[in-house]
Amino acid sequence: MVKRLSGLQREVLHLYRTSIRIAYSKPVDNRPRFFSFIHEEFGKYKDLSRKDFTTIEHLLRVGKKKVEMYSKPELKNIH
Amino acid sequence: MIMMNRIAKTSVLGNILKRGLATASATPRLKTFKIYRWNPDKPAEKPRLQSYEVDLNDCGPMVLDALLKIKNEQDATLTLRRSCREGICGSCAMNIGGRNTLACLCKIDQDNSKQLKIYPLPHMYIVKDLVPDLTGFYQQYKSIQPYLQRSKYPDDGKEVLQSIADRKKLDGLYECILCACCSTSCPSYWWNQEQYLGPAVLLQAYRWLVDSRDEAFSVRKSMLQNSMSLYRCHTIMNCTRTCPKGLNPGKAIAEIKKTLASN
Amino acid sequence: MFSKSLLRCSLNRAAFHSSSKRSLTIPFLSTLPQKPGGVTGTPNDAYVPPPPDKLHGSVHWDFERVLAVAMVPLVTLPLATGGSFMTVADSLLASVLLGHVYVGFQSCIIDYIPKRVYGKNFNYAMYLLTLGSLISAIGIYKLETEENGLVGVVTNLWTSKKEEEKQK
Amino acid sequence: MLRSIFRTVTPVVSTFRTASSSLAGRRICTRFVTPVRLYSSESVDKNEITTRVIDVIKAFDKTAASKEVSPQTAFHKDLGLDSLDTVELLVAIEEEFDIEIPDKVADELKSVGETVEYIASNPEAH
Repeated sequence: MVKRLSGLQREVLHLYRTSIRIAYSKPVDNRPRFFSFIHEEFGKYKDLSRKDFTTIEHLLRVGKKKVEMYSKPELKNIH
Repeated sequence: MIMMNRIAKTSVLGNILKRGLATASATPRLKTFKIYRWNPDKPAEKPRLQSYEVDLNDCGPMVLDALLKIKNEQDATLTLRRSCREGICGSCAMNIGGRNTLACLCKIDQDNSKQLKIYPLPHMYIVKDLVPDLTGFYQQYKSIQPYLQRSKYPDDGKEVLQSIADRKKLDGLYECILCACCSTSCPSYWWNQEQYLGPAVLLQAYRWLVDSRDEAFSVRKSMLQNSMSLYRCHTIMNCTRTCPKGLNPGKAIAEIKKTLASN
Repeated sequence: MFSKSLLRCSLNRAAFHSSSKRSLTIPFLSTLPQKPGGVTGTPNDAYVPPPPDKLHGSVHWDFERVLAVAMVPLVTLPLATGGSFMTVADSLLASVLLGHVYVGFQSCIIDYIPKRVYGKNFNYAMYLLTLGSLISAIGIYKLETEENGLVGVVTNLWTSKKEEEKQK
Repeated sequence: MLRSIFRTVTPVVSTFRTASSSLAGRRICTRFVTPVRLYSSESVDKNEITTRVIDVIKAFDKTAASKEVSPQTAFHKDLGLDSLDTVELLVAIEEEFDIEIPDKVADELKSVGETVEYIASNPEAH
């Protein structure tokens, strides 16, 4: 049952973890918005093939840049 | 006199008519352009080459004209950078027919039996279609401090003077428009673009190094003193060969190496 | 050559373009995580070059050139004299050639197994190169003291081939 | 939405639980008065950790609330969480105990018991 995660999968999980942590760093009232935004963003590509490395890598790159942007403390809410 | 005038008029009119008819009746010369397409909004779709047919009779002479014609008339989603359309802004740098050049300075090969392939600058991350991400390139340009540095400026508040001979040294350097054609054609830059500065930026580094008005040369020299920034140049000379402005970055890099070697 | 290499690259383009550097790295060597998109920050953040180090900068380059220039007379002399060559000059040729090859391989390693991407593997490659060079140095010593030198070996190869042909 | 409400409620709930689970009365009093963060030096009791972890899990959107959660419960097998949900749940637990579980450890945590075990071994948890 215990499947070893591939490097890329671990990177995706890491990205998800950092984004959730960033959501927790925002004001309590606005957190649900951040959560649903994260769920939506990751949910978009749920059906992506595990072997589609180039796309996953691209999405990771874009994701990291977005995380960088959303992690700024001045950013308190999204709609 | 009147007769003469009339004859001249009719012949001119006839000429215009004839030419107009000729262009209208001539068979369209359709040339196929194969253009690299990739849409970041649909990342699961792989990049592809899309074919467009353009009538050369009804199109300007340069590749940029054809690209804009395609964008205007056939496919508005085609994305490219362009600004001045006369080779001075460096926005429309792309890989046309296997050569990095400016689309606005590259003539279309009038042989319409051949296809023309257009790609973005090689080995760069792509933003969309023909638009590469040049962030790293600009960061490197900033790192060489491309501005005049000196402790004293003339008391009269006018320009810093230099001799004609000193000014001559800047010819072939100051014309660079930073289009990134040379850097992205350099194999060394392909492998190590995070650390190797690349021909365009090194040409600029040399431009400030030889400027007689600049006083920061020791700082400028010492920041190139490592194995990555400058010495990844192996005089492959793709840079000089591809430069759309006819400059010689390869020579500038060699000159930097000479100045560094002799101190 | 240039247009060819570019053409080849453009043919491969579809395969690697939106992929990261991973498809361009050596498959069996482990790599370090890279910056997303090759850069961090905006175009207004200047790139920070490595600290100045003359030994790896201009001094290294001078050394390369000196070795390369020294090769010219050392190679032309035995060619001109037709094989008879002093031991001193011969050992000089062998060691300068070794240095030249060492510097060349070093450049290849910095280019293709950069520390930025491969981390430890870069060091291992350098150790391997140094080890190989040391073994070669011992080989050169033996060649010069016990046999008739580098030029001698080359002349032997040359003549023995000719003899074989004659025998045929 | 529901979750965030739950989250604000949990500290109170957990303090009541500890009260019922026969802990020193004095400690509970201080807990009511002072914010939770203050006594980081004391290591937290394992039973208490378990109850608090289970509370977080119950508050989590995607778990079937009706299901019984015990230390033996596995995130994937029993709760039907996928890998992303597990990550989210672990971050929620991190928030609850004010710690940061390193990636390597977090990827290996598969059940409630293992998580409690890790938190108990972490001196910074409170």
